[in-house]
Amino acid sequence: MDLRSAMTHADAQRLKKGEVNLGTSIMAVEFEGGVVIGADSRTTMGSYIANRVTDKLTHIHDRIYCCRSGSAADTQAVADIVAYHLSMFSVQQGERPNTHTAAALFNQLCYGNKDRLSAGIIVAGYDKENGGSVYNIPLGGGMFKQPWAIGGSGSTYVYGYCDATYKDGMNKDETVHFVKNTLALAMSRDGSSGGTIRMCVITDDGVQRLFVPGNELPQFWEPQVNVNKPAHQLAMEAEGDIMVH
Amino acid sequence: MSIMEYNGGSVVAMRGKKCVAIAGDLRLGNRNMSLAANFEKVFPITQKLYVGLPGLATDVLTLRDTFRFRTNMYKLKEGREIEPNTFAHLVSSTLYERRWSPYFVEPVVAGLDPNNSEPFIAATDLIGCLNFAKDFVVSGTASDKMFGMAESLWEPDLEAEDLFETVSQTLLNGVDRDALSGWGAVVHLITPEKIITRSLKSRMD
Amino acid sequence: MSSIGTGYDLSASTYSPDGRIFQIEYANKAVENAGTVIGIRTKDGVILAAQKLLDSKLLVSGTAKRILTADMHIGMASAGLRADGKHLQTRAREECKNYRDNYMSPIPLKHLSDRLGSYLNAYTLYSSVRPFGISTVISSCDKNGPQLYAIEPSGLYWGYQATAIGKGKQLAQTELEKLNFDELSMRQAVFEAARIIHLVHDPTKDKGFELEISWIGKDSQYKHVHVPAQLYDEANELGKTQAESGRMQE
Amino acid sequence: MVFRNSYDSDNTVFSPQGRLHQVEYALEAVRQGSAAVGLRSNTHAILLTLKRSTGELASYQQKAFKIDDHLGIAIAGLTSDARVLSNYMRNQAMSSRLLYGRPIPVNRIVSQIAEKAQLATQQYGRRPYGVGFLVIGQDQTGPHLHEFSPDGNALEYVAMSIGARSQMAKTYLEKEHDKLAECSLDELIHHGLQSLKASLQQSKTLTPLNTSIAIVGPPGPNESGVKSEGSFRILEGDNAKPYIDALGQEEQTQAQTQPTQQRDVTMQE
Amino acid sequence: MNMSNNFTSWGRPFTDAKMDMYGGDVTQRYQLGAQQMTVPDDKFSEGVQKTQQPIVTGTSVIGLKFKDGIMLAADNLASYGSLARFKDIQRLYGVGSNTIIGAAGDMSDFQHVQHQLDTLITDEYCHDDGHSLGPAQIYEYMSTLMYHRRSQLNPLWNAFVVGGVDPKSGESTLAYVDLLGTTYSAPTIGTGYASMIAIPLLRRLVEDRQEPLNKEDALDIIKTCMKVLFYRDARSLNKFQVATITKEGSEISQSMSVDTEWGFAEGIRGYGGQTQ
Amino acid sequence: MSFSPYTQNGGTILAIAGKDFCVVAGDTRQSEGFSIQSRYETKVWRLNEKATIAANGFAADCKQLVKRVKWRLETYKHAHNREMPLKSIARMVQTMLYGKRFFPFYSYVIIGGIDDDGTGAVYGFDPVGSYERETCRAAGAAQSLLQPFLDNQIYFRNQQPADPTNPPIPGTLPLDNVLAIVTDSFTGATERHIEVGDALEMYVVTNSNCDLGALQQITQSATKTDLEQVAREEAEFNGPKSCKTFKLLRQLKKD
Repeated sequence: MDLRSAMTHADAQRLKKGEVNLGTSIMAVEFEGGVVIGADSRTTMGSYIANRVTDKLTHIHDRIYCCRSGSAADTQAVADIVAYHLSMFSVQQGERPNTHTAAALFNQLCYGNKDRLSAGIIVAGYDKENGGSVYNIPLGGGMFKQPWAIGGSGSTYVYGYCDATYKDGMNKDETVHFVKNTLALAMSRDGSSGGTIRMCVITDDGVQRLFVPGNELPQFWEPQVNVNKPAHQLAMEAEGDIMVH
Repeated sequence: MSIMEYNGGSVVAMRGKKCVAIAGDLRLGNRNMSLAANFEKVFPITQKLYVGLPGLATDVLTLRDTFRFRTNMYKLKEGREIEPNTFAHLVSSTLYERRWSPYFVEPVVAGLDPNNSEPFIAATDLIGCLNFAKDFVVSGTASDKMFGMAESLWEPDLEAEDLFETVSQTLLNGVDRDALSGWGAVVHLITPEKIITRSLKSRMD
Repeated sequence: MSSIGTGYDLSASTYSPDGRIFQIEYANKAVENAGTVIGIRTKDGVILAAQKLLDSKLLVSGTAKRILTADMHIGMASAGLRADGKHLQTRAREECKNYRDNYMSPIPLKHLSDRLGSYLNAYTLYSSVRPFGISTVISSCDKNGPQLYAIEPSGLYWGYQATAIGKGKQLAQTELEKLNFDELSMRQAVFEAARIIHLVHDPTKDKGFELEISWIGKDSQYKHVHVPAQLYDEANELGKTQAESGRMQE
Repeated sequence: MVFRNSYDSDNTVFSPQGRLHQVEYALEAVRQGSAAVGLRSNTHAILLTLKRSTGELASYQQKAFKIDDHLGIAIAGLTSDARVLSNYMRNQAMSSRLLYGRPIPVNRIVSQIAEKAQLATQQYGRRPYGVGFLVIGQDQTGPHLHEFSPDGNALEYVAMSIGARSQMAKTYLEKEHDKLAECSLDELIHHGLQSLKASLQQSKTLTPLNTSIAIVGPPGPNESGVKSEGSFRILEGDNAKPYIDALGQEEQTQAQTQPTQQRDVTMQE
Repeated sequence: MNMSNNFTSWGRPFTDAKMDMYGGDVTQRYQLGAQQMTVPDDKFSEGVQKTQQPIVTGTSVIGLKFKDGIMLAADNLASYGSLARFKDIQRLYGVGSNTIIGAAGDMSDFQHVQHQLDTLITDEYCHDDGHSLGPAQIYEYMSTLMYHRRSQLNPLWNAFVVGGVDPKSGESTLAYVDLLGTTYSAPTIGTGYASMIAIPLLRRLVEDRQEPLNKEDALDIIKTCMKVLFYRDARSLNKFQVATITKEGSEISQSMSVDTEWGFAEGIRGYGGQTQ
Repeated sequence: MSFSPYTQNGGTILAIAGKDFCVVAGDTRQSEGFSIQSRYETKVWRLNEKATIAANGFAADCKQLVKRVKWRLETYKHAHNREMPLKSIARMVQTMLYGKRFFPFYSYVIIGGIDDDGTGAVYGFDPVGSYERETCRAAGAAQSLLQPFLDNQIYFRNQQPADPTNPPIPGTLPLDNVLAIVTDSFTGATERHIEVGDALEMYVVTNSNCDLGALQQITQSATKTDLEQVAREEAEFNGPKSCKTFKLLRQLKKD
């Protein structure tokens, strides 16, 4: 019996039958001197968790990563092509590509194949010219440069939190904290997100991996379960009635 | 209606003690309409090897000719008759060549090993997935009915005549409950000494 | 009664020349012949007690209860025609159920009294039916605290601190009026109720009887139940001796 | 009749004393029926009925009926009313099994017909039922005996009798009632037959033809083929004979050739 | 997502059962199905809403038989599509003192069923005659209710697990009933995802077990199953309650969670050749 | 997402009539899709001393149908003070099935038992009430596997009689043969059909002349088979002339 509701996220609606879905929470935030990216680790087929420890932080180049959402197959294919182009680029140019270059490549591929792909990608990286930068390439293939970006099905639940919390000029630790909290909140509300939090801090010095196990996620307010008392009985008690049973 | 059921027809093969039997019905139809009662679907490959080809009639004939061509080529190159096991793999690879536009035939192979007269039977699906069985294989539109029959009637180490009876009963009773098979049958009983081919009468409805 | 045989007393839909409806008064007669029922409202619960007169010694003890339950939190005891009492319980059960279905909460006793009052009243309006031959005491304890009502055959109902109906009504009421309801605990009220029922029973005139006591309130986890066997036995014994000594003094 | 006055014409009228004469007359119809006796021990509940025959050539009128595997009744009064009510009971009993998968509790099915009967005592245009039942059955709480009467009452008894001359039977039962709980099935039947015999007119006797015995509870020593849980069964003729013989009646043969002449049911005349 | 609404039909076998003795598909031959039904067409019929799909949903319920009775478990989540909407929902419910039901599926329908059962139990209470409805009776009632609703084409969109021990006979009942009125009983039961993920575990740990299963071990097994369900069911929550029913009575626990293992994931990189 | 009020619960049933007995059998697996819901859920029910019913398809419909049949039989018994005869049960089931012609019970029904003259009888039904008296019938998931086998073994199809002047008559096989055929049918179906297996229940309805030796024999076979007389007390109560029903329970493969 299928107990899922009709409500499905825009990302998921583009999936083909049986396709593996990265119903996801992903995020990237700039800070002075670098960028922090993060993602949950859940991969689903329908509501089945096909992989609970996925790494959705995909290496594109030395200082450039992307976070993938949408079809696993599509985004992997696109990421592989971009990574190939950038490695050719760096060999030919003799220098690391800018983050913008990577984003532009993603942009071309996603826009040019918008009818065929379901891919929502956040590209983030560090380059000497621009420092840390974040580009969002959502479904449809547009490219948007943002100080912070969130994506995937889980992101819809945390826009408010990000708007309320993000400040300019946060340092590295503050930024990591922000990313971690945002992802934990998204994962707790979105059935298609979950598992662990993986983050990368990308700076001039290199890429530092951070990992938050699924049993050590930040905790927020949780409602208490009232044992033995179903909702309609609670409703009665709220009126002060005496309940029997 | 699946294309596999367009012309109808069924084949069964069984292993016995130093013998194998393969039998097929004789019906050729166009969906529910019967056209002919002499459409054999079991063909000799060598002296001790037969193949049954139930399925879409045009593919049956194509495959019969393809296998004749390829086994002849084998014989020319190798200077010997193809062995049942080798032939089964030939069938498999021939079908898999058409993985994305398959022949609508699910062949059955039955024969004796020319070296030691070990009985051999095998069946594949329409894209060549091989199934080597120790007891019996069935294929065609009455396959489920024949499975039920064979599963109850077959026993190990049947002598040739007993095997003949078993395979005949399996086929006849199976096709009698299948609207798309029947109209007579042919049984080939392959023993080390000889091949016995018998025609069976059956219900013509 | 002087009106007997005048023909004005043959239907509930007929007034007598002096504006009385005799059928209702006759129905009250059925109540007055029945075993006594009392109800006591204490500060944290309500007690019902009934004198179940035994018509036959072949009856199985503990069966044919006079104190009935209409919902988890509603008790009721009728005096009069037993079958009419049963009928009213069925109606009360429906009222309680409908209220829960509509409002997802237990019915307040005042509301139930009103509904049952209207129901009884409807049976006093037409010649095609007769009035109920019962008075009924109903008890409850909910967010509005302990409540006690009594409904008469006419459909009139009143709320009470304590009340009695049936044969021993007068004597019982006199006894009830002596109680200090501000102090009385549920447990004490059980003993008082037992004493009064025993007291109103005249062993020389009446048939044998069985005492029944129920309660609802704090001590019963706000469910309407017959009191626990041990408490019942204590109260019954003590009530019997107190009543006997009471009669001796008279 | 004592009250032959205007207060007894229909059941929507109380008498000045608060009585319902129509209902009381309905009870009288029950008393016109032939007698039935019911008894209950800790393990069994039984019914004994005295069947009437309208003449030498007529068969005996059945008085005991099965309602469900665990439940049966004996009737006294208007047979046609009994039919209506017993059909209702059978439906209720089957519904209980269908909806809850449980045999209907005995007290509840009796309450249900009692409620129907009560309605017939309160409305114009319906007469009260003219039949009384003794109901036996067993459920979660053991074996039970109930009396249903047309006034809408349903009470549980350790022993009870209804029908013609049932007062004599009752007198016997009242004398013996405290012994019944511990009785074996055979003893219980013996008490029942004694009690039923007490209700007979002089010159009448109990015979295997005019007596039937209905039982719920585990099989007795003389019974075979009874489910171990002891479903409702009726013993008549040869099956009832050993119990009746045990009573040691002399006039047995005579009674067999002379069935009683009364009709089973008579309305108020 | 464009998938069949019935997840048990994914990759269903083509069964002969579907074919009648003449080789036709009976569901088509006799037009078995909703669209065939004649809906009473009055002025109000378009205002009548029947449950077409579940909205606020709970995921699996599991149950097992152990030595002294029955143990059930269900998590505290009610989802709204993929949104983890309510995290404090109790999906286990006591019916009388000897039966507990666990509900998967639509939570509004579940509340309706709770109300029906409350009424039933109150009716029973009012009879005040020493009779009570045991688990087997509750199960029969729920089967009838669910089948009746499916026959009206107005199903209660749930799968229920009914567990209980009859206080008199000591006999334990563990049974299933769903929106189609399909019923069965078994020593281990799981609804929805649990029927695929937890049942293999339960069958191995409970049914294949030689020695009797005590309460403590039963709880461990329940926890193992809830852990695996949490790992693999995207509509689950690591917060659940456990109901235990024995001859002595029934009890629903406080919410609990299980320890989960994630450490091994730290070293995993990318999806293929990635190492950084 | 439209609601479909049906599902299929797998399993298979069959019945074979003999001269003085009838065997009605079914496996006990209940499944939905690839999930085995229960390994012991019965598909065969005794109705009365002479009739046993098997129903297979959508389990909820089957159970409901049997409930209704039992209700009708009980009503009949109350009204007529006797058991409904087998042929009347069959006709009644037809009207009950056809009564739901436009919202059918998705249920394949076989009724087996002893008819008015004491011979074994089988009635096979389709889901909307078409029915026929037969000597044997298979239905359910593995119908296509079993029916040809029964044609061959029970109706002697495609067999030449050893003595053509005295050909065997269908419906006269002795009980031990029939039980062996039923067992072989189900072990075969279990091998080749995923929805068949777990256990086999065989109800044997016998008239008073039937030789019951075969029943004892089978309990001593290599595979453990339990024998139980269904409603034994009732048969005793009805006396030596009454029909008896026995239930044989045998395990099948569980994979």
